[in-house]
Amino acid sequence: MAKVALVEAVNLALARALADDPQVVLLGEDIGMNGGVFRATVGLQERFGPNRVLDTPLAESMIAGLAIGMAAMGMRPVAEIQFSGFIYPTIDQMINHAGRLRTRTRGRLSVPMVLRAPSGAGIHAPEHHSESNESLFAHMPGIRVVMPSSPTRAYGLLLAAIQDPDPVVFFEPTRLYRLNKQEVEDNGQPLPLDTCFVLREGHDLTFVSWGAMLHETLEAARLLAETERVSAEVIDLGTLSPIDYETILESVGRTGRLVIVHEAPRTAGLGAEVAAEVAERALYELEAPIMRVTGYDVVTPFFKLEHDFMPSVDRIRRAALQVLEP
Amino acid sequence: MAKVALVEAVNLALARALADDPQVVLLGEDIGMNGGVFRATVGLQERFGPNRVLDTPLAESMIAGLAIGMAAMGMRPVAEIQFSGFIYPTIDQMINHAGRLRTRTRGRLSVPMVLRAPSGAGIHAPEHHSESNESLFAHMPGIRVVMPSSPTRAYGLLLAAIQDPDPVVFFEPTRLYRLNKQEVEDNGQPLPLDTCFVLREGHDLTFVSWGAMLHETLEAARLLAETERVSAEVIDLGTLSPIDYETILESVGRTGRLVIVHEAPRTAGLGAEVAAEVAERALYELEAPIMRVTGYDVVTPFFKLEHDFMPSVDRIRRAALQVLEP
Amino acid sequence: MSTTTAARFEIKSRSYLNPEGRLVGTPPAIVSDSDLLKRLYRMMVLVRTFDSKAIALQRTGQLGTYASCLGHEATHVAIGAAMMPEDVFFPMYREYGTQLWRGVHMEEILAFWGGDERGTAFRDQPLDFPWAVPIATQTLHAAGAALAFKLRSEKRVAVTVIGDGGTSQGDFYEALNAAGAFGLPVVFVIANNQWAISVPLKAQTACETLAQKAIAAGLPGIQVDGNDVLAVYEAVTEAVGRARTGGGASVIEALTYRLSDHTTADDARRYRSAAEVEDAQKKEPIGRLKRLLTARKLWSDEEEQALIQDCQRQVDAAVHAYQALGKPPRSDMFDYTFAELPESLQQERAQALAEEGSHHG
Amino acid sequence: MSTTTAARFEIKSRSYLNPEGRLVGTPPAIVSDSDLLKRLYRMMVLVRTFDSKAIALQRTGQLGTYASCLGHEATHVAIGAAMMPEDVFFPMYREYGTQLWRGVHMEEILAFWGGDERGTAFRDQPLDFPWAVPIATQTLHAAGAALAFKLRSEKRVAVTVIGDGGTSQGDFYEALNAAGAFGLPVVFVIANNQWAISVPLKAQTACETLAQKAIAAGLPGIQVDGNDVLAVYEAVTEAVGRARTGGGASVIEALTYRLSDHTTADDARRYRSAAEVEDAQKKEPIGRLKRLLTARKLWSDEEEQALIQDCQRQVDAAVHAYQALGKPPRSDMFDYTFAELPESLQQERAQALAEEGSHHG
Ligand SMILES: Cc1ncc(C[n+]2csc(CCOP(=O)(O)OP(=O)(O)O)c2C)c(N)n1
Ligand SMILES: Cc1ncc(C[n+]2csc(CCOP(=O)(O)OP(=O)(O)O)c2C)c(N)n1
Ligand SMILES: [Mg+2]
Ligand SMILES: [Mg+2]
Repeated sequence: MAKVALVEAVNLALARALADDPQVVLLGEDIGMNGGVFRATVGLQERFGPNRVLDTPLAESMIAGLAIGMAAMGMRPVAEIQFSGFIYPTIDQMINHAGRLRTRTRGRLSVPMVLRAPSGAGIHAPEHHSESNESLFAHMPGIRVVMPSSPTRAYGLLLAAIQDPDPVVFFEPTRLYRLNKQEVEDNGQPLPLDTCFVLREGHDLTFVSWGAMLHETLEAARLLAETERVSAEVIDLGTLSPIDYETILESVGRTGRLVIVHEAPRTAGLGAEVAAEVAERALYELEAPIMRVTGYDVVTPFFKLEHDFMPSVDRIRRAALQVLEP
Repeated sequence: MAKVALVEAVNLALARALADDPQVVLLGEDIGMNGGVFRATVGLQERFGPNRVLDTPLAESMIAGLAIGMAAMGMRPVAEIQFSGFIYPTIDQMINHAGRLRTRTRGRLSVPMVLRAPSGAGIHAPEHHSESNESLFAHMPGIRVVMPSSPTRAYGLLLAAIQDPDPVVFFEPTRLYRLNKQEVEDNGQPLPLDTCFVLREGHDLTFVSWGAMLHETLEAARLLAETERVSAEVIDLGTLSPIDYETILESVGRTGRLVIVHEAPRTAGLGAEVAAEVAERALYELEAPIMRVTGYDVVTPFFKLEHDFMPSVDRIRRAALQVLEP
Repeated sequence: MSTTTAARFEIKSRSYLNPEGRLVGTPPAIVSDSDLLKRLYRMMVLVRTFDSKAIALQRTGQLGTYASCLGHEATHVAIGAAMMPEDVFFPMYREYGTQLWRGVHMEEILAFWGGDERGTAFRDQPLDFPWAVPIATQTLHAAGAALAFKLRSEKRVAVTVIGDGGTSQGDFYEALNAAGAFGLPVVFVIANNQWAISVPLKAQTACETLAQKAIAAGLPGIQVDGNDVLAVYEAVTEAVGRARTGGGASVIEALTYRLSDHTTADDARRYRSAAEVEDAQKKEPIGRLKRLLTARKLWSDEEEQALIQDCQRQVDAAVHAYQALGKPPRSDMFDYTFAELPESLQQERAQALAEEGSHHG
Repeated sequence: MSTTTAARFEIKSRSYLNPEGRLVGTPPAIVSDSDLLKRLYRMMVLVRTFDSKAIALQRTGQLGTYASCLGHEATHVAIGAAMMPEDVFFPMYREYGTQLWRGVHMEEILAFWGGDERGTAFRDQPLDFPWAVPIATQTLHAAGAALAFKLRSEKRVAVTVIGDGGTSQGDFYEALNAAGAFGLPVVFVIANNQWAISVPLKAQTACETLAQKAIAAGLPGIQVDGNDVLAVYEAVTEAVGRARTGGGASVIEALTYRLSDHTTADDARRYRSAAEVEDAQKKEPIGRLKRLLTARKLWSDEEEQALIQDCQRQVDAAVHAYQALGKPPRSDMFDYTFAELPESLQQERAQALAEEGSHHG
């Protein structure tokens, strides 16, 4: 079992899906001979041929629209959006069609597609390459939104997304693409899309986060344990919509404290959703305000300031200490 | 002073802006000789000429993109999107450009445009004509989002939006277009974009809502007073982003109870934002869980079921009673 | 040489059956297929009967907003006739002629405009897409389906219709370009009815023809008289045939006219002259086909009477079926959102049903 | 008649200065403007000097990802020269030649690619748009600006550049169509460098030329040798002049070649052959202009030496200015979001600054 980085785990899952199901087809810009600008599809066109791994013309609405048509005809298209800031032209097709073809044909047609897209800042990328926009998609009925935070979860969740009978938007945190390696068994096993992942158990407070921010969140939890003797539970949302609230509520029920961490701007970010639901369903269990540690409500800055924008370990730690104040 | 409906108040404000500022130009589909499919621009092309009120080709990304170019050159374009479900192709231009031209030119260029769009269900309209998508825009930095709930506020807030030096997305609740008339003084006075409106004072609980749902919310508040002797405060958000939290926090500080009502689907709807912020900043003042009464997380159904989708007076009333339970 | 010619293009225009119902030039083979001509005629009359009934239903509060197809019958019906059953149709919102030909039921169309999703179930037409209200989005689905056919080596064709207004949308152009780049079996029919609600063609684009949009994607484009069922049938048959045999995509501009208001929510008198409509009325498609049939002794007054009665009967039956539909169960709103209802939606569903049970909705 | 011709189109292609630096055919007037020719040459050399320095900075970790303009110099510089100061330029991301001509500073370009918004302030060029990374979006801004000029009766022109890949985007087509429909003073230059990252032109579209995209909008389209500064200058001058005098929009396809990797983050050897690049190298634009100048005795070795030194000096100065920039204040992130900072952002700003003050960021 080889140690692989997240981007390699994505590649493994794609290869596995291509091998297992002839209806799986990858499409996107520069994913073929070039292997994708992040190298997520490297070697796949060579191995599976140009009829399974397609370079498309440069048009994102087209990529989404083609995938919808293909999926409705029984294929399992896995479309790649090249950088996070270029996913917006797909929104019309995703919300007006992908998420509703099943309901607007009474189940006659469906859209088992996956839209893969990079997400987040922190890699010194040019303008528009560092956005976090998961909350826009989480608001769309009929669409699942998934974001892995480790190679293992990238592998299992991507396989699950491809096998899922409904559209899935699959965000890949670019900052994690090569950050850490993990042993990933290429066994074709999907991970469930209806559950959060508890990455660290604890009893003093609950962190909920997703994607790359789990890196800082886990580090903050480690520091809190080490220097403050605080035992923090860390939950990886994994599937961002629909959300598995059972796990979160169970945890907050035990800890009484909740800090949500995400990179996207604060206002109407997905952290609000988690906070709101907990404030409705577990208010009496809360021993402190629910805090959100998030990107600011500003345009993701060019990279000289990107680390000033993203929540730091220290901001997370301090929020935790704040909710722990007696 | 004539009594006018909301759609007529929009028309008055547009006429006033056209008359007062030669840089104001309206553009959109069918807004000229036809006067707009909802009649919001009726008579304006006749009065101000085809160089001030422009019928465009049928393309929404184009409408937003043209408006951005015009605004950057010093005009004040007011663009109309014809129905709520067709605003999605503007998102790329709005988030990637309108909301950030100021920051990505260090203030050298700016985008004083308004994107007007209908919002919401309840008028027996065809598919895709009944969506509520304000939360997507509220998540965009650099953009103001406004939704009036009465003719007076439509008039004053639209004038403010047009005068604002930054982009404003202005949602008009179609269900209110002709529902009630109000005396509106055509005095050219804008209303502030940085404050909520308290539509009814109360001390037992706080309702926060916006747009057409205020109709049901006010009715619920009336019923609660009448039949349950409950005194409910009703706050109209008015400007949905950035939100004026002072008014809300002050109210919740007094009432200790908050019910948020909106028509859009629940998950990642803007109600989550309001709930989250209150759960962070006023948790200790809360005497009951924060409740959200919202549309369900489903595709807005065709009109036979639209009233099953939208929060009813009864659902709102019952939520209020629930948070009032001892 | 300093200036050379890099490329040359020509857009041809075809018409065989003139407004008077007389044949001009060398008509296509279909003209001798009397059976097909009569089937086309019958369907055109049926769809027009249906159309006026639907408008009447709307006017009397029994239907929501409805988009009439008055004047488009030849274009729509010919498309249906030129397609094979295994092909897939991607409509905009007024191609009832195509849909009826392909097995969609009139009561399904009524249900759609009556605010009832059950109209999209197409019980006898499992393949075709439902109506696409967001203009031009369907053209990409057609290209995507065609891509699936091509990748799976299926000899099937995707056919889509778009309006003159729709050709201004980026999605339309992206679909054309994809169809060209991938060599896809897809046919784009532009139903150019001269108006996009209140916007006349000349305000929509500076193009002389809409067929020339094809040139921007390297596709063949042709213009036909969209009120001439022979010309439309021939052009679509050719294009579908070419697509099926690996010849790639094409664009057909069918010149027609929207004789009705845009929808029942529209009042076209606000923006166009009665004279223009009257003029267009003279070129409408059904009369001219009837004149041809009559002149060729293929059609009698008795047949006409019988047909009218038959159409009326079919339409009445559809209206009854539609009216008997009632309201769908509230649970329907949830049950088609995902293949399997996620936990959070199960809770919302249970709550919604419980509330329905309690005395107010 | 059953078949007629509805429309005919022709795409012309122009080239005057061949790769050997010899004039072919009847060259345009600019050929006798020695001063201008020399200015164009100087700028082309400056931009190439800048370009190779920028790549070196990136390779040594002193700059972020950078998009080289190697090979595009004639197209970019000629556009700048053909525009008037009051016109407005809407670039994509590699048109440094145009930008330098119009007063953007090299250190501003470096700041942009160095992750610093201050590079977009264009202290001596208040009108032009900043780089547009989301492909094709800028073409709509250009059309919008042109609409503003037209409505205000200003004799100004918007000029925008897009790549071959960019022509597949719906926004591009919507911009063209709007420009046609409104008769706008805008010029669309397609810098066809044959590649969109790894996607070759033939996979991008089935079109023989990209100039023919104009036909879909009813606009004139022309192809020019984009490595021939005379041809580009003539075509853009004509188009800008026509636009300025009410003649509407046009499309110019400039045929060139991306001699570099797509950006410094790319490795073009993965997807294209060395032979192809070598071949293209022979047609690059600077050598051929130098050969013309030399043959016409307008240019000497001494001038060349002086120019190279001068360019080096200017570039070095720019690099120093860039390196001296440092990090912008954290508050900058907030201060340009709105004209006036709303209450909620004031709070976030205060918090962010307070946290910066405390020992960890
Ligand atoms: C994306 C989008 N924008 C706007 C509308 C509203 N709308 C419905 S039909 C129509 C005009 C369509 O004209 P055309 O394409 O010519 O088709 P026709 O109705 O004439 O058949 C408009 C603007 C829509 N349905 N979708
Ligand atoms: C909307 C969008 N999609 C994808 C990208 C990523 N991307 C950057 S440049 C590029 C290729 C552009 O090719 P072309 O238009 O030919 O311009 P060139 O770089 O060759 O000058 C791509 C796909 C982007 N910047 N914007
Ligand atoms: Mg039309
Ligand atoms: Mg290119």
